[in-house]
Amino acid sequence: MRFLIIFGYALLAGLPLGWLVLTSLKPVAATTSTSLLMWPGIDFIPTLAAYGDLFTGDFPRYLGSSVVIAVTSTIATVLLGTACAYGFSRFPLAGSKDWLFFILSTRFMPPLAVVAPVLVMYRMLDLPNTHLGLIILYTAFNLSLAVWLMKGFIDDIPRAFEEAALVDGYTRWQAFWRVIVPQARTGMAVTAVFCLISAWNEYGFAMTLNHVHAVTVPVWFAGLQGNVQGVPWPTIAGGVLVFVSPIIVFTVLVRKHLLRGVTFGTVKG
Amino acid sequence: MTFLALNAVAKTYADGTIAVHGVDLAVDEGEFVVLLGPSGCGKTTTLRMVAGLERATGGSIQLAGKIVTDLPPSQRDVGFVFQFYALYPHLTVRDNLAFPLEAVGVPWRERAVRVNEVAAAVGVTELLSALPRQLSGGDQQRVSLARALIRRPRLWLMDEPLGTLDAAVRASLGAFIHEQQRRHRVTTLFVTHDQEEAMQLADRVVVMEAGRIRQVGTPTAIHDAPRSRFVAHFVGSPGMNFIPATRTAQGLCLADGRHLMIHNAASTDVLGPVIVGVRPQWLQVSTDESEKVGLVATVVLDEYQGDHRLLHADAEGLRLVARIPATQRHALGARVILVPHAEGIRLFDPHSGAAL
Amino acid sequence: MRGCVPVRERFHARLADQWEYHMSRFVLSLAIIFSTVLTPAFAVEPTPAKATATEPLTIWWAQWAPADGLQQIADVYAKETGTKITVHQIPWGSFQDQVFLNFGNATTSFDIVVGDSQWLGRGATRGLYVDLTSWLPGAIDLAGIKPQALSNLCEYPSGSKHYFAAPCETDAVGLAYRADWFTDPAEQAAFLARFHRPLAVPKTWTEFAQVAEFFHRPAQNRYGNAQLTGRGYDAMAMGFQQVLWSYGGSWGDAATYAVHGHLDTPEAVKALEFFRTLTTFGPKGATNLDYGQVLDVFTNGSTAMSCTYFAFFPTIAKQLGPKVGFAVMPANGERHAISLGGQGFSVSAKIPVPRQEAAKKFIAWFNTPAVQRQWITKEAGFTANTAILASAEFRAASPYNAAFADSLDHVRDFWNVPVYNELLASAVKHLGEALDGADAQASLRAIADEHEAIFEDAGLKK
Amino acid sequence: MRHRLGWAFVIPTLLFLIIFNVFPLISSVVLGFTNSELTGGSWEWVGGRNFSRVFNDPKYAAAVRTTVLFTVVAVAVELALGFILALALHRDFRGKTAILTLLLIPMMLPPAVMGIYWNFLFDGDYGVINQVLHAGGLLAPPQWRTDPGLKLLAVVAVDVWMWSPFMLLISLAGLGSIPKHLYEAAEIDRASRWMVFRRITLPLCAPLLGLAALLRATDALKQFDLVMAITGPNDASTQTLSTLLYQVIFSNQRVGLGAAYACVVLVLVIALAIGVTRALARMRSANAGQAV
Repeated sequence: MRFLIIFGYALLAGLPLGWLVLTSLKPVAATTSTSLLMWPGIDFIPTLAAYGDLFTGDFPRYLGSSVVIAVTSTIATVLLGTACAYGFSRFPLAGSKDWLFFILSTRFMPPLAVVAPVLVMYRMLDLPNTHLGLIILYTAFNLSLAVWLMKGFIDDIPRAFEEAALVDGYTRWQAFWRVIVPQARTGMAVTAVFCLISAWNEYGFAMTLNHVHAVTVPVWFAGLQGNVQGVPWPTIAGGVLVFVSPIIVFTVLVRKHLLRGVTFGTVKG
Repeated sequence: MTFLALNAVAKTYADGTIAVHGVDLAVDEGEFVVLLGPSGCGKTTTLRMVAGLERATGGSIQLAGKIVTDLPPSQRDVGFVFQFYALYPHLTVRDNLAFPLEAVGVPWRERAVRVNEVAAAVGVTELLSALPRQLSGGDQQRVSLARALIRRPRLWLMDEPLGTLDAAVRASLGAFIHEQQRRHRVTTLFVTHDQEEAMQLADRVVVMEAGRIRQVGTPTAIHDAPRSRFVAHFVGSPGMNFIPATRTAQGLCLADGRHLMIHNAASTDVLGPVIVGVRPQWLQVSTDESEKVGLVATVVLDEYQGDHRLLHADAEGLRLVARIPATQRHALGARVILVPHAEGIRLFDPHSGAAL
Repeated sequence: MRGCVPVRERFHARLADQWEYHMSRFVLSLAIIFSTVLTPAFAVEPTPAKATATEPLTIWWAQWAPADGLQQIADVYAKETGTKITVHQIPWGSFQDQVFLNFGNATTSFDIVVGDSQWLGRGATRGLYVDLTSWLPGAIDLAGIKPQALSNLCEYPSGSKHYFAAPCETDAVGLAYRADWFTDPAEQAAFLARFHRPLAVPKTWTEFAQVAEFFHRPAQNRYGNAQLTGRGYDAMAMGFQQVLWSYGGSWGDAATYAVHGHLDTPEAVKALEFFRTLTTFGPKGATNLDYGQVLDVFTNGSTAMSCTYFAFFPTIAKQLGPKVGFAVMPANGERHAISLGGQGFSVSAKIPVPRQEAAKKFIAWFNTPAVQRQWITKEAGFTANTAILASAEFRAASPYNAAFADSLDHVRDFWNVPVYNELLASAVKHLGEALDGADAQASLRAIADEHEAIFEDAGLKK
Repeated sequence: MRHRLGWAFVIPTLLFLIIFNVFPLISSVVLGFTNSELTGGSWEWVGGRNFSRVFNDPKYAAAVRTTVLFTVVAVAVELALGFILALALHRDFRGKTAILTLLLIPMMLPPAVMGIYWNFLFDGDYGVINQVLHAGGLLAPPQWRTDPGLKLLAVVAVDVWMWSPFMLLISLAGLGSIPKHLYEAAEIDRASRWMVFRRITLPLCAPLLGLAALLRATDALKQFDLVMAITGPNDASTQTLSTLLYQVIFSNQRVGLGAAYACVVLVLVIALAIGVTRALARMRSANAGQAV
């Protein structure tokens, strides 16, 4: 019974991903066929043409934009977030609880509810259609997650480590850089993965603020769906696979910390 | 009349470790039996097998005339008190106590009556509306006892219920359990690693070691007539001193030629090497150099215990402890002679450790 | 302090052995990531150039075949004049949103936009499009352009002779049908037996519905017709309005902006109910087909008739060859109305004047008869040049050209007032509800209410 | 002195958040009183006209209804499914880690992209779902993308596919946090399996499940990506608050009016966010208590 539930669900949930692989290997015509074409070699001749189209077309450029934006914002987020978490973890700051709540609450903002003023502000700063614009927004958006996650990790690091360093004549700042940061490496890596995935997957801001240059992959995919001359499904499927494969790798890497990640570091899995 | 019978009950875990090697035990109705032994000796496993929380991999268990070896706990009519209380943290004391009644479908009104009864008996009436985490450890264990009592099971099983409590609470709660058991005449199997607790509570003590029963007997018998070196050492605080010696026709002879004891009559017993066991209270400490009998030793530690002292002395590498009156003082490094009282001497086989 | 010793040792060990090693590896991997990624990411980005006459121009248009043709024409222009022109194609689904989002910037990313006819009012009144009124009559022979196309694609308000665009792609909805099925003797006999008239390309909506019903055989994976019913942008409105007009309804009075009494009349309700009936003779999902899907269900061979823009017909002709025929949309008695399509060239008002002049130069060149003759040879390149349209050469050049030329006499358009987008969204949403099963009259009334409110709000209503 | 240093660590982050979160929030309110448009140009103050339009707009009420319906149904199904899966996955078996990791993948995937792909699967004509149903003997398979009763359900289905793993993950943590000896005590107490589930498992998991539901609800209320991909922003039966905002701001190009809509949405979201942050703080202190 147990195994029936587990494997039944795994099958149902996994099939779409399997079909994705299959679709990416099909010729275009086979994807819109009204009969069920399941077996490569029997129902259709598998081809890598979709991947060829993908990498000779504009896809690498969009992928590049996605990488630049996600990686840069992640680095910024982790650095700012770690410092902030350290401050709240180690210093009795006035109103620190309220500040932490404030930081967390920014996470729940629906992008579409603030996009209009952001757009107006960005136009003043000449930031639409730039990598920097999205990098800043994603950093702001992910900071709350980074601060809360990192605070959980830093709280777990015994104060004795820094106290030893302080006794040995290091300044607070040095102690932070040379004791806490190396100690919190796992935490920073986990936080980075969550920020990276969040920035990688974002669509609302990306679509409304970057539609000409610095277009990210999700925005490009959404555009392909509006293609009036037939949607190139194998290319989309192949692109989706290429686009989500790093996420799958990261999910496997941080699986032990997933629970922490989804509960803002409050539940330690 | 035997109420609970364990017949070659054994437990081997899936990974091959043997926790219990075929235990035989018969407990009479209304008897308070304590399973005593160091941690890892299989006493808790045995208890859990009796409860049905653990499945016996060999032998059979008979409860009130019925073979229960393969029955689930719910069909054995037992109450169990856990070391860590195991109170349901989200339920109030009242609901915790009512839980076993609810499970067997006791009507609502009767539940309330019985909860009040048992709460009064255990002395937790004022705590009925509290949640477990608001109680002290002792009170939590009291509630846990009450919960094991409320269904009026015919067998109480207690897994080190006092283990996590501090000394004062421990003593009073121990007395309380004793009193409850006597009053309700519930057959009780009680697990502990604390030999004082065992002595204090038990009708009979079962000493276990390495998955086997080493000795079963009344506290006095266990204390005074240990059947093995293990039992002798484990029971009593501190445990028995052991001195290697040779038994000759003249008495017990030490390696340095001195005697531990001189026989006044010819003995027909087997002669040869033995281990002499003497409890600390049977060792007298003398400073009289002319003493012919006894061990020569150097004082290394003097522990003041209030009504007595424990004097630790070293006799050429052999560490001995003597219990002496609190008024008797010896300087560290002083030479003393430890003289065993003839009455307190027990002999053990140097190879098997069995009592001779 | 007892605990401090091992801690300190560990701390120093870490410092000595690992810190610098890890830090250097981290920096190195960052450097690698960025060098591999930034190069393609930034290298391909077009750099905004300075305002000189020969600098390249950018045209924004939707992503479809005509835009490819325009690029080819533009390449010819580059060869002739040295001004390079890039046609940037945007998927139809987000074309409108992207163009107007871009108009909000201080400078637009494009010089020319080939904007939808409905956009004229917005572009004209919001200062987004350059006013071409004084320039166009001198630059292009307006007399040689089909008047319906000129007024609908270039003027705001229509018929005012105020020009905000010049002709680029002229388009209309047409009928593509499976000629092979229509000429099949067995089908012809069966049709005759059932409807007591010969099977022919429908000339009226009633005939159209009969033919659609006749060919609708879902069990054989064969369907009657495909209409434009998509909810993404304007497909639904374009598909429905020709039925609406043909049945005697309309979107409203263009003079007073009254909508009640035009859109919620019994005729209009009948039109919507008829339109809904047509979707029941369609393939699965026929109540939500965007341009691409209408094309898909026809080119995959499952549908007998499809009503969509002529711009898609070259694709259809290429894929189905002689199996397909093309015709003018059906009428309803005297009334014959066809949805206008196509877009005109508009010059962005948010670029420097010299660039505007350069853009105008290209537009004028494009509209010379010589270039127009090249334009019609491109895939889906449709002209509004009356002489070319009338020429036998044009009519014979493709299986659909004749039908196209004939369709232009009947074209009408959706509102092109500045608030057209709100009108469109409201119409599409409620028409969608009606196709999904809501009461036709209630849906039309809801549109009428909302449209009048929008007009009122925009200060147009009289 | 110490404190000043502490502030130095946190102030960059706080400033960043104030500039890019609080400032837009405030300007959203200001914009809500203007008639500014997406294409820029001149604008003027219109007083409370935008706000009164929001409250009189049936589209807004419908979007609130759709959003709430979507949130309630999606979160409830995800919670139930995730919890059932967690019950099945709770005990150890060979390959558990592998299968768990596999199950968790969908929640990390980009919704906008997966929505497009699901749209492909849902297609009534060539979508694999209906092809399978048809092959399975269903002659008129449901029209996921066009049937008004199913469109929202299709979005819910994809959301469930993506987010049930989230509930699974949290449920597993909840189940894992229940001490084993409580189950033993219940067994001794003769509780039936159903009673154990109802009186022990469920109530002890409840706080974590509640937190999970709140977290998911705040996400589901923002639902945008999937609706955009599956039905587009302008479909009567799936228009959520976020897609309505998109429609007003970008398609209709009414930035001022959109800002007014956004303000009203934000009031709802902020109320919910306060609830969630409280719950998280409680969870954090409860966990800290456990550790001690």
